[in-house]
Amino acid sequence: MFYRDAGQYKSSYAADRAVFPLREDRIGLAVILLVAFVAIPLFAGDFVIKTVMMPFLVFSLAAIGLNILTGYTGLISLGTAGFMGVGAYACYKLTTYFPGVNIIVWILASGFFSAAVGVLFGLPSLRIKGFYLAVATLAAQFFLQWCFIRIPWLYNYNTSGAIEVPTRTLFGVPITGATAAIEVRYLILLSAVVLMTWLASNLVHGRFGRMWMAVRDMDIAAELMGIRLLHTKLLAFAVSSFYAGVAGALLVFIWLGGAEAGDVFAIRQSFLILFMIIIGGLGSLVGSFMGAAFISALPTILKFGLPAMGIPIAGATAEHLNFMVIGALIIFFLIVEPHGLARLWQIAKQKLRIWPFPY
Amino acid sequence: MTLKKTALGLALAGAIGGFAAPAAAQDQIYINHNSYRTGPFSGSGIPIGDGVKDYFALLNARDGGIGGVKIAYEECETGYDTRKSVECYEQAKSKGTVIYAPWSTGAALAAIPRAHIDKIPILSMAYGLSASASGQTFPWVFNPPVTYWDGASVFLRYIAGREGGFDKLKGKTIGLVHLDAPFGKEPIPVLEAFAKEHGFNLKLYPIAASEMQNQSSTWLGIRRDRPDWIYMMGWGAMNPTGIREAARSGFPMDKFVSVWWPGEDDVRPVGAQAKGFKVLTWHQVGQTFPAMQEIQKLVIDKGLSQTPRDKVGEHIYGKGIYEAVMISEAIRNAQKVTGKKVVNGEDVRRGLETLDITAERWKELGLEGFTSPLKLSCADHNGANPLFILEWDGTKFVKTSDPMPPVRDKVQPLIDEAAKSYATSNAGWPSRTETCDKAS
Amino acid sequence: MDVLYKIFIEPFALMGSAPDLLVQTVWEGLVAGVLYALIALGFVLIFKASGVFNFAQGIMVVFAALTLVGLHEKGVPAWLAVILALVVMFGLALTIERVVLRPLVNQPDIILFMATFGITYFLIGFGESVFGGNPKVMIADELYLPRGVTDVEMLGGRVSFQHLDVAAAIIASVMIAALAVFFQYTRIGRALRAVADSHKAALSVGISLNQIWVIVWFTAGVVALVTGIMWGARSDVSFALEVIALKALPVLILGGFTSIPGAIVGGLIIGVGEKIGEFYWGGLLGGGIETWLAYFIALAFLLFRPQGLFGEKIIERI
Amino acid sequence: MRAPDTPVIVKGEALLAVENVSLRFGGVKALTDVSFDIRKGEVRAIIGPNGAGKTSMLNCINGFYHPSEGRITFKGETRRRMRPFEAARGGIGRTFQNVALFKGMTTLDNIMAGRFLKMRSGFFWQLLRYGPAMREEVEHRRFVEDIIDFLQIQHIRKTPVGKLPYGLQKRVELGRALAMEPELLLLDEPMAGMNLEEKEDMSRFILDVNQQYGTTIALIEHDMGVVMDLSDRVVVLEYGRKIADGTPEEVKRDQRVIDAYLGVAH
Repeated sequence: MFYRDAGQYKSSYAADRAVFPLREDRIGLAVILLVAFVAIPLFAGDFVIKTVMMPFLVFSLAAIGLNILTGYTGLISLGTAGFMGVGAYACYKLTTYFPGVNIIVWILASGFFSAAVGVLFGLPSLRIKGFYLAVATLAAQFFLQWCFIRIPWLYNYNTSGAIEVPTRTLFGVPITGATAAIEVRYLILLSAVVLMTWLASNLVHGRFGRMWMAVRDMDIAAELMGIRLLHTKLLAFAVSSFYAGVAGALLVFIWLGGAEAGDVFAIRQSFLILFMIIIGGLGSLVGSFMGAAFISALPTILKFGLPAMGIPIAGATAEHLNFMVIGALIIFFLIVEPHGLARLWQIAKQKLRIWPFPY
Repeated sequence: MTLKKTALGLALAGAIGGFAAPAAAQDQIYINHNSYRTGPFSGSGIPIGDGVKDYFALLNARDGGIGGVKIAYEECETGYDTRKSVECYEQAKSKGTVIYAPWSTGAALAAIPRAHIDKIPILSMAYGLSASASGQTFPWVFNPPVTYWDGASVFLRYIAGREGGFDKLKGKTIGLVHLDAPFGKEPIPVLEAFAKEHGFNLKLYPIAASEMQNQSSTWLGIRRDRPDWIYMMGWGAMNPTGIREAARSGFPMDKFVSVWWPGEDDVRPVGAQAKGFKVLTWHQVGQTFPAMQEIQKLVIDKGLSQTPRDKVGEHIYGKGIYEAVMISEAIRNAQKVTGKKVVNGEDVRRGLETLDITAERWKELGLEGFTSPLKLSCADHNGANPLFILEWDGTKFVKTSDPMPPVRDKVQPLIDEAAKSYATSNAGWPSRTETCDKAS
Repeated sequence: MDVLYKIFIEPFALMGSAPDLLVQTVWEGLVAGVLYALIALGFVLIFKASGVFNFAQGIMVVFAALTLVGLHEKGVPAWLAVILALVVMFGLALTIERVVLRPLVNQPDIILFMATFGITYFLIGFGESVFGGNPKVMIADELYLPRGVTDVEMLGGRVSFQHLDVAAAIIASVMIAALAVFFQYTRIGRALRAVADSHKAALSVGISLNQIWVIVWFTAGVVALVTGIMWGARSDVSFALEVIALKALPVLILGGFTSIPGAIVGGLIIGVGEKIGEFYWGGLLGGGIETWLAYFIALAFLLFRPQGLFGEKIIERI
Repeated sequence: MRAPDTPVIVKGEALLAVENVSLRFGGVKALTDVSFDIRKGEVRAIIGPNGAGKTSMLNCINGFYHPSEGRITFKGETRRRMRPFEAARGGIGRTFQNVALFKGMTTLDNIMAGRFLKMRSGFFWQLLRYGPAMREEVEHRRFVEDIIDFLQIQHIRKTPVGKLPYGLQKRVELGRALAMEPELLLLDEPMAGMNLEEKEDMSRFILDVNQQYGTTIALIEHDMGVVMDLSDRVVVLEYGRKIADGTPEEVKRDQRVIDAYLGVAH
């Protein structure tokens, strides 16, 4: 009734190539952006912004990065957290060497460093495929993690051994450090994620996106199409690591505001991000968001939501239950729709489009 | 359509946000305490959590709380994960906790910059940022009764005593077996400074968190280098494995000293082979203290706690008790200083700064001889208490040395310098504006 | 020059001057390698028969050992606890086949991989809530695992062999041999091999795929239990062990995902390689390089033999 | 009757020359000393029984395999170890025996992917999807729509190709190869598994491509009727050796070819 493509004709190829060809989708997006940009900072409390929204956004960005590599190009990586760490440390070094330059510039620039590292560790991808490559990327993960602990230069020889986030401002308003208001940090993070999602969407809908998907679906045919495999794979590694790096810098500077890296950039995180994109939907940007919501926000909501709704389980028991519920939900969703939440969403939309008729 | 899901999550989250708001009623004092009864570090986390929880249960059961106000005590499970610790911090904050105990260095570091803004004092008992001993720079952070730097200096003082003086350390080799994380690397600057001054060699044996239970190559290296003494900075599963491997590789247990985190459970499996293993600590073990017996009687026997009866008074459990005593005494102090019954975070901060637990007070608390007196001040948030040696006699820990004070003239300058550099590297770090209360 | 000396001369000089240490290092490496190989073996069994990259193998090791120790803690005699633990592992295999594998049959590998992550999460929560999260001591004495050590004077020094390690090596070898016999000479074993070669072929000779999955997951569960007992006896039974299981991954890329001899030889190479590397060269980088060294060793092999140690050379076809 | 190894002399410039090519995998010889040429504008068929090395021959031509011996000259240029993407850049297009489409992508995207080499706009514009990137996208879309019209697959434009029936997949694959605007188009059994009607359609497309676009075509096909109708010249392989080369009529009469197809023991 409300969601129809009837009567919406495309008069040009440009309009047909648009990312959101349907008017309803565009309206929906606008509403969501409005809620995210206006309603949440106004009405959601610190707790929700800090523990639900911010991690959701950070991990969505990292998931988009990994999705470019795994979902679009078909290369499984288990080094995402390591690349995120590279971004965080690069940003820290840059902003301490050049405190005059705005921190936002450095957060975005830190992506280039992780991109370079990503390309380096992407080199074996030409010879190694599938799960073998996934395991090979673990080398990157463990090696980088070791570097973060073992090279004191990276954390400026702090006695705490961690990144200590200095206060930096934008137009006189503090945006990082302890004095930055949580709403301001949230808005910065949200803007960065929206901007980078838009860019990623452009990229995957254009010729590079086709190039990646071609390599993913049939690398031999792609090569016979004139696509150079190594270039394609390395570009995917670079772009993916760029996103991971920026996500890492945002994680430390905007969300956590200082952290011990051995912990937040650990192997477990790499796995979690991979699982976000699988459960969300490989090769789908929307799926990256859904997966991040599922894997990152759901545990928090379960942990704090259940007791709040009057189901009194405390401490360790809640944690155990939480683990079991999430495990069961993962299996449940995979059985219901192995192609991820994004596909589920698509099917729902399709149903809505032809409603009230069954098909 | 990208974020439609978010909108839904948002509605849910909004609901939670609503619930997470002040749960603290007017007639109680709310404490939200991090714990980790799950995950790879649960071996250390469980007894600590039990100790703290049982002590507050005792206060509520025996005295009806503190100064007539009930303590609402809640644990927040972190699994030793920074991400979850942040959630716990936000929850603790929104529910109006009067103190925050992070129980992980990462969580402490994430919370420290927020403390003065959220007006929640942070208590990291003998861990966390060593520099936070400086109350001038960190009015909201407390790390009593001793820092890792103090600990390392006491270790050196002890072995110097055994070897016959600091000058006898010349040419000796001292090994540091440490978790390869900021926590484990903490004592390195102190050990290095002493090594330079007294001419001993310092050998480092880092153990990555993922290799905690796979230490054989480290101990081979120790067999090769034959250090005269070993100091261990371990945590969680690293401790029992380290002690086992030491026994396996034939390292003389008598020369093996650990920082204060291993408990009986870590040593017991090695049994007699671990005889002579030493832990540097600041409090006694055992069930003979009246307070411990009261916990058994009034809390455990009444079914208010799941703690196994025989675990009461064990080493790490005792750490939980010690922390709970500090918190409750700080609350009591705060009530005295402010005249209020129900105190808030800001009051507890003042209570901590005027904390003065004398030997008599320890006796009143039913813990005579448990530990040395603790006195904090506005400038000193640590106390730098003396440490002594607990030695494993094959079945239990026995105190085998007198309390030894840290080498303050070496450690204090390091703390001051670290505090200063923290303030400069965190541009915009505020200078102290909090007024200082007279100790009562 | 100093660096070159430290890389190329000093370690070898040390090997020569203290051959007992070299022997000891190799021995420790072999023991660790056997245990890595056992974990890898669990992976290989499952991957061969069902094409599932079983992320849950690590947690199965912990879960199996935890069940054993937890039951014993609750007053069950050791021998009965072993049997009950085996029963639990069988139940687990049955449940996984019913609840996870059957509905997901014919899905892409990565989906099944993801499903095993769901299993991991579930087992962590389940295991901790039943038996508690605190580390437990393996009931080594009750299982008649030997304690003590034999010191052998040799090569101008002392090499010590822990009886436990010797036992671990023997038990692992016996188990691998038993598995080999099982695969080679039993009807079920032949069926398993048929499945590994081709699912269709297996179906055509009238073997139920579902039964085979149960058997394979159960076998992997048994391997996990043995691994858990061995490693638990060396350190403790705790959830930190799960991380150790990741060490099986470089073994897998080295040995190949489908090769049982590959898992064993790969395990030994990785075990010895990383101990030697850490012991003789680790100091150059400040130590603690074991975390990534294994992966680099495997990667180096892989660049020259992309098909793994025992894999066939792949000819790509279109 | 000509001896099999003597090249047929017909006028027209050679686009591709295969000289004494052998290919070995370990001990197995897939091709032995094969020589032939493909002239500009012709339809050249490669036939032979199963396992004769026909696909291996195509794989050598577009650089997927490297001949163990011999050389392949394309447009007068001999490359020792040509890589597949270099072949594509040189203007060799290809379809596959077992359809090798990009299964997760739509028909439109598959064919657009074929335009990859013709698209030039840089990374920056691609990021913004604006300016040159968008202009290029629309311009190539037009070209692709022409191919879609030509192959009559308008109705499946936005369907993921994995969901299409086999016959249509073959057609999409041809479209993708055409999008490359190749000078030489290698078709590996374009009509395998098709019914008569589909075969007729496909034959017409192939002839149209050859005539309208002037594309040179090398074709592997089992259906002798189709081969005889479509091709100008035929080369016959058996056990990796060339056994005949010539016009369809000549080849049809060749005793060795008849033996090979009837399965006479050697």
